Amino acid sequence: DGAASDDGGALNIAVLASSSQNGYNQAVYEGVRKAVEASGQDVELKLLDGQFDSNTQLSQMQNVTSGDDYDGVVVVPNDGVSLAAAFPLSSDVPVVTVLNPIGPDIDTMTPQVDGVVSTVAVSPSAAAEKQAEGVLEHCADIDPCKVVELVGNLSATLDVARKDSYDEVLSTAANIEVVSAVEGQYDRDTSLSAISNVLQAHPDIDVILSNADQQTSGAVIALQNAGIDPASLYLTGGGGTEDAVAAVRAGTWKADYINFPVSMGEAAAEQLLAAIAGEEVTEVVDADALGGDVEPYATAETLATTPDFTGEWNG
Amino acid sequence: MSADSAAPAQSSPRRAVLDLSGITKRFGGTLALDRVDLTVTPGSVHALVGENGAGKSTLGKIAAGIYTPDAGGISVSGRSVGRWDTVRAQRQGIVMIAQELSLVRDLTVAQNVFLGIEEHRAGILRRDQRRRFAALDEVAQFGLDPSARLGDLRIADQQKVEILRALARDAKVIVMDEPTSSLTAHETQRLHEVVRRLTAQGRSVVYVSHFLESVLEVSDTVTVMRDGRRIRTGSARDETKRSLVEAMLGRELAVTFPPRPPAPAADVQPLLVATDMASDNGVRSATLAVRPGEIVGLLGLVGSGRTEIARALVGVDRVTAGTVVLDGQGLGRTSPRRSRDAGLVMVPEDRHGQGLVLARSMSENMTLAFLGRFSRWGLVDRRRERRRVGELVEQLQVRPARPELPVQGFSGGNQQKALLAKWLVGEPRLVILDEPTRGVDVGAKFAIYELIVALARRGVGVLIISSEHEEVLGLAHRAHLVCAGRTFDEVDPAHLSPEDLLRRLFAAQDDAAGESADSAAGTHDPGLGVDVSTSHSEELTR
Amino acid sequence: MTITETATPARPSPSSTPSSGARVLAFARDYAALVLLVVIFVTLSIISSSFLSFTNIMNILNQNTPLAIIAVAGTFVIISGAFDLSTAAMYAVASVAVAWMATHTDNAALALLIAPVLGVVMGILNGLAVTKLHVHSFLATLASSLVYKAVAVLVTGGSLITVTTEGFSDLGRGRVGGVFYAVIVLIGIVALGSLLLHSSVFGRHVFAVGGNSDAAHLSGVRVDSTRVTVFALSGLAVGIAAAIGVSRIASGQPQAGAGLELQAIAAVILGGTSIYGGVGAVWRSIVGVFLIALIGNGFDILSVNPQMKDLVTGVIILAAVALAAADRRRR
Amino acid sequence: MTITETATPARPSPSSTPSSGARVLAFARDYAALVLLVVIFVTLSIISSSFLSFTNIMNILNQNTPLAIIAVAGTFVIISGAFDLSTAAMYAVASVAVAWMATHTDNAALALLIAPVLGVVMGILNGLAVTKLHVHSFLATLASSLVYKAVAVLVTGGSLITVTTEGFSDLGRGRVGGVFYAVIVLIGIVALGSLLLHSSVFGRHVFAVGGNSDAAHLSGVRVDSTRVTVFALSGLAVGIAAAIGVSRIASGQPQAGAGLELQAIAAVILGGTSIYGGVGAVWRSIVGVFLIALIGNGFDILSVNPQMKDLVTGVIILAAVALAAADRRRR
Ligand SMILES: Nc1ncnc2c1ncn2[C@@H]1O[C@H](COP(=O)(O)OP(=O)(O)OP(=O)(O)O)[C@@H](O)[C@H]1O
Ligand SMILES: Nc1ncnc2c1ncn2[C@@H]1O[C@H](COP(=O)(O)OP(=O)(O)OP(=O)(O)O)[C@@H](O)[C@H]1O
Ligand SMILES: [Mg+2]
Ligand SMILES: [Mg+2]
Repeated sequence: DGAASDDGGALNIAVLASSSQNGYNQAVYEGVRKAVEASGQDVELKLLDGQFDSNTQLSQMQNVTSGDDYDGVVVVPNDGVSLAAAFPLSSDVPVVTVLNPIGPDIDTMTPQVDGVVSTVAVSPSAAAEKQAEGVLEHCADIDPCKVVELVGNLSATLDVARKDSYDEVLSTAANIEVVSAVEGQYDRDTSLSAISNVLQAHPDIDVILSNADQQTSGAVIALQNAGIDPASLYLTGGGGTEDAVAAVRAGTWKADYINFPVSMGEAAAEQLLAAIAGEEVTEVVDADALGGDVEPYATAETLATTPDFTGEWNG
Repeated sequence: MSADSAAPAQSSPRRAVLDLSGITKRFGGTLALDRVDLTVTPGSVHALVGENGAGKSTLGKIAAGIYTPDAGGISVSGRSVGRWDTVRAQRQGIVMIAQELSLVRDLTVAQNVFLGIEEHRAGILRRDQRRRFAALDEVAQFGLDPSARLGDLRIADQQKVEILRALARDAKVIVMDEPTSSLTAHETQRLHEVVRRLTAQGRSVVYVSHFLESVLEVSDTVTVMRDGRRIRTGSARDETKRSLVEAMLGRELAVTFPPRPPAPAADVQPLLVATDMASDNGVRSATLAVRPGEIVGLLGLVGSGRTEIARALVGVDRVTAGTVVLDGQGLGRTSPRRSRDAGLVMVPEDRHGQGLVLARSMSENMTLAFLGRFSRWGLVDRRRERRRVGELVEQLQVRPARPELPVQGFSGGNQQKALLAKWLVGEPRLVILDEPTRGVDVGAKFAIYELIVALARRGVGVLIISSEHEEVLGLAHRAHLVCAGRTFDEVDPAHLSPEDLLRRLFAAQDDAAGESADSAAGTHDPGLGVDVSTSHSEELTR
Repeated sequence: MTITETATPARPSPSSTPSSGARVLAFARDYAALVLLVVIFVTLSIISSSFLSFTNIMNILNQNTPLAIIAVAGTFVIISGAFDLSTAAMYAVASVAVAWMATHTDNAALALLIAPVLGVVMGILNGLAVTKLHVHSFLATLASSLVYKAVAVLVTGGSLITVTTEGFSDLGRGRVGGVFYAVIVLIGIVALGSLLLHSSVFGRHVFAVGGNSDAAHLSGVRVDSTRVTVFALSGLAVGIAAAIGVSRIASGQPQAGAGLELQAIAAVILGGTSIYGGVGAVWRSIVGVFLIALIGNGFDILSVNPQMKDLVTGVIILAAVALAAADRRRR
Repeated sequence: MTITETATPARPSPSSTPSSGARVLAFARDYAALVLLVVIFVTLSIISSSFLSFTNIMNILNQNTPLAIIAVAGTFVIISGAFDLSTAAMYAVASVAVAWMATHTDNAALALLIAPVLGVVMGILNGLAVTKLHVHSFLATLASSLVYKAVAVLVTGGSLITVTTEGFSDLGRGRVGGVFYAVIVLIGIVALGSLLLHSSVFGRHVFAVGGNSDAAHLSGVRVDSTRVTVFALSGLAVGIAAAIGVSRIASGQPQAGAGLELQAIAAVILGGTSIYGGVGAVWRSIVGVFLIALIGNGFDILSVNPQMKDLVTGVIILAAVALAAADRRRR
């Protein structure tokens, strides 16, 4: 289909999800839809499923940018480094990337390849450092302060980068002892088992530092099973799911690193529409700033200032 | 099963217990059955004879609900059946002993026999299978160990399990498809006694066999089939072996052995010499020699170790002691591959288990062992292959003559021919034939005899094993007697009667049993455990 | 009356007067996984002071209850000569359905009950696909798992359903006298499964169908309905496992159970049940499950680099297998 | 030999008169996947104007090249009666190794060449595990895949290696006359694979080993070395596929290839190669790969909810299978 011509002026936008079966991606898509509706323009959205596979997503990127079928692309890269292989694109279709930058460096937000007009993200290392700094603060008066790192998947680049950041920050404090690092696989059940096991060897831990809310939820159950009050530990997660926001407000978790996937989708769509229209585009949209008054590195105190915020997604 | 339970309760004894009419069955392009009728009356033995591929097994399988006919009707005790499958057939009292053994190897003998008719309480098995098995064995007197794992039994014993399984079902009609193909003459007699006992109870037997003497001995009625059609049905009393052969083949055939080729002179260097050979699979001491152009037999009772000697000679089993010399050269560590390359091949007795790749075409099967002769630079020369296979198909009268079809679709006898052809393709120098005519019809049997003789004439050495002792006696120049994994004597087949032979074999077996009782304190010895509890002399004098 | 064939020389019987070394080998072969389980258990008891405690053992049991329940039914499937590659997908569907029901009816018991019911339905569908379409279960359940997984995704739109229903977590987290309910359920299922497989007519038929389906058919065993029942059992087990799993984490999502299918099959085979069908036992699968579980537990309590876990697991599986193959010439 | 059989009555001629309906059914049964492939191809051509274009077709071919290459070798494995569940893990190792070599030597050709070499080595190890340990390939390759995967993770520490070496991406992205090099490689491999399987002595041996390994052994076929060779071929194919894949995305990581192993097996069986071994063809696997690929492409070019894709794929697989089973009473 010829894009603009055939559809009587409608814009065609492809949304390349890293997986369409995943709550985070669904939230981003919802944000894109919201922004498109808000713009009042006639836009057709097409969601493509990257199946958490770099090659699949690379093909999809090549497909949607090879003809003149699409006027713009929003992508949630499964792996921004591999996806760089699609650039330069064979046409000058603008691409906005969400969550991860596209290019060899996962911590550089300014566009690294030609064709990416805007990046809506935060540096994973920076976010992980901020999370770890919260632990430093909590541990200031505890010696030794026993920390368990509960990381997603240690055969995945991003999670390895996160763990490296955790270790780097935590190693600056002599009183902090990382007693164990286990994989949570972004899964409650896996995390429940892993933390249950760790508690056998280290029943006296002070901190569970997790990069994902699912994992922290699992850890909470493990603590409860072991007869430990989760609120007596420093628990933190990442994602800003509804469950996590509620847990931080309730004091069960001490902190959470909040993401705003719907707002990120909105921002991405706005930037893309601007680019298509030839208007000025913000090259780097700081995803942490999209929560408005909501502080992304949330604690019960910071959340108290925004009582209406419940989280943008659940998954 | 009790003797008085199943007397058929119909008014007229002549009414059919099983009636098949106008049965037609097609497999792809082959018309296996063409409007065949079969009527089985209560308390009778109805034999089916016909050459390989005539459709006997197919007809039996249709009666037992294994195949569904394309056309035709089945009625049991006068009532036409609707949907027909094995479960329904068994419920109506029709069971089958299939030609190809079909048993569960990892279950025990008793579990196999009672499979599908287990006694239970609320779905939980009852534990008194032994009693039930003993009651069954009372009838058949096969003396099998009910708790032995089926896969550990020799083929002949497995065939007995098949028979017991059918008997256990309390059937009105038992279709026996080649039930004696692995049994000795002696065991065949026992089976016939069982058959007579069954008919005396009013049960019926459909008896499929290529052993025409057996057929004439045991059956009341004979139906002759040819090419999927019924040729004639008549009283067994009116038939002779000759008349049956003529009806089956549509021509006359002198059912004897072809003349033996001249024996090689005694000073001819033997091709193969085994001296005191023992193997890891039960051969204790085998000594034998085969010269070029000589047909040598191995004679023994079932389980005497003939097959195991053959397996050791070609390197399937490992030789653990003694020597095997081929062409004056010690073979060292052999494998079937090395033996084959040296011109020594074996046609195994178990054609499904070890002989054929059932899913592949007959042609591929025939050339598998000697593919090197049909290939260049690792690629198969299809033209040459097709030509050679065509010759063999012609020579062995394979039906249908379509070697491109998967071998599993061929009738039992034709599969056996393919198996023979597979080893003849390569023009070996010494062939070991283990039960080469199992399941083969009289016509083809004669063809195989001629083939064996022709091989010998060409200077090929032949070592033949057959449980039909007459075959060995009729073909071989010399024969070795085998018992308990040992060769213990050499005989001149031309001057030995089957009865004398049996007597000597049984005597030797009793000796072996006594000997091992002396040598081992327990009931088993490590090489060939022998149960010494019973002796055979009583058996022989009965 | 004489028993005639007893004097035929028996084949070297496997258990006849072997040397003691050979007996050890034969034992190792038959009980390879069990031997390794014991070795690892003892090793962990020695090198970690936290391993051998009631709570840790209870933890290990509890954590692996869902997998173990699925493996018990998986034993039937594999003995019957089939594979069920759809267990993970059925688990996902059951999880999502339970969570959805719980949030919509606020009735914990009702919600949890839907899992086994749905499991049986999906299992029967698998069984029918295998028997009616005459397709190997590997492909049939691979295809059905795509369908089931998609259903789970479509029901939730891909996101997670958090359950807050009163009493919902009792099944997964509750205990009596320190023993988790789930573990008691597991013990019951193992006992029932063993009885069914090894002492019932149905179990006998499962062995026969897997050992030689033609022979079973010829013997009048209803091969197809045995097969369907086996798949239904697998679905039932998955449903129970999902109910426990969802109850424990109080949330359902379509990714739940990912990877379970291969883990369950691996545990069953590792225990020594034959992938060719016809041979196996329920206890073997339990050994297989906990052999792998101990390795995972060891890594967690010893604080070893978790990246090494797969390597060690793989090597130990190969060791179990090599042990089982010791002394065996041919398969 | 001289028995002449003059009086034989005429036999039904071999190809005698099946009805034309039966012939259609028989065709559908033997070529079910192909029939569906054509149906989907035609349907997509009609309902989407973007489908039937050179670039789209080329894209589909190019995208599925790695999977198709693996499936070609997988055909040999499955026909020989085995499974290779380690293809994904071997792919990961090869990917990581290529990327590592490229960044350390800065020599693109050398780096890419290491993938097939490593693949063959890993394949041979698989083959040895299967033949020497007498373990079913399902379990052996499941275990070896854990080991291989762990090696890939340990080599990189879990992170990704980006390659910037000059010319490194030519293999994966280059084309001649609009046709990707990778597609040309695939065509070559399909041709060679077909020749090897269907016309060579080795191919015959593969069929025989899968059909009846005892009969093959007795026929003098080197059963074990045939098996090892088959696994080596699988490793080789994975290596080539990985070289293409890594070259395309210019980076290697241990998660590369995840899921490939089941996709490849599914494609092979879907095409109609028997999971029981002994029966199959290379072209069938190619049909299987592209049948699934077309469904994926259709979803991408049509505006359909991608969450439906798995559902549709599952249903189409079952349809193919049902078509193949039409007219078949017993397996
Ligand atoms: N399952 C099958 N598939 C294809 N063709 C078959 C099948 N079963 C039998 N046939 C064909 O049907 C015909 C009759 O075979 P059948 O097995 O009934 O012969 P038979 O009389 O029992 O021969 P034999 O004495 O060799 O056992 C043969 O031509 C055979 O090739
Ligand atoms: N435990 C076993 N190990 C290896 N092969 C076996 C075993 N049991 C049986 N076989 C094989 O099964 C086939 C049937 O053996 P069986 O003992 O029935 O031989 P037979 O023909 O009755 O007697 P004979 O030994 O005199 O030839 C043979 O090929 C035999 O080697
Ligand atoms: Mg027959
Ligand atoms: Mg024999």
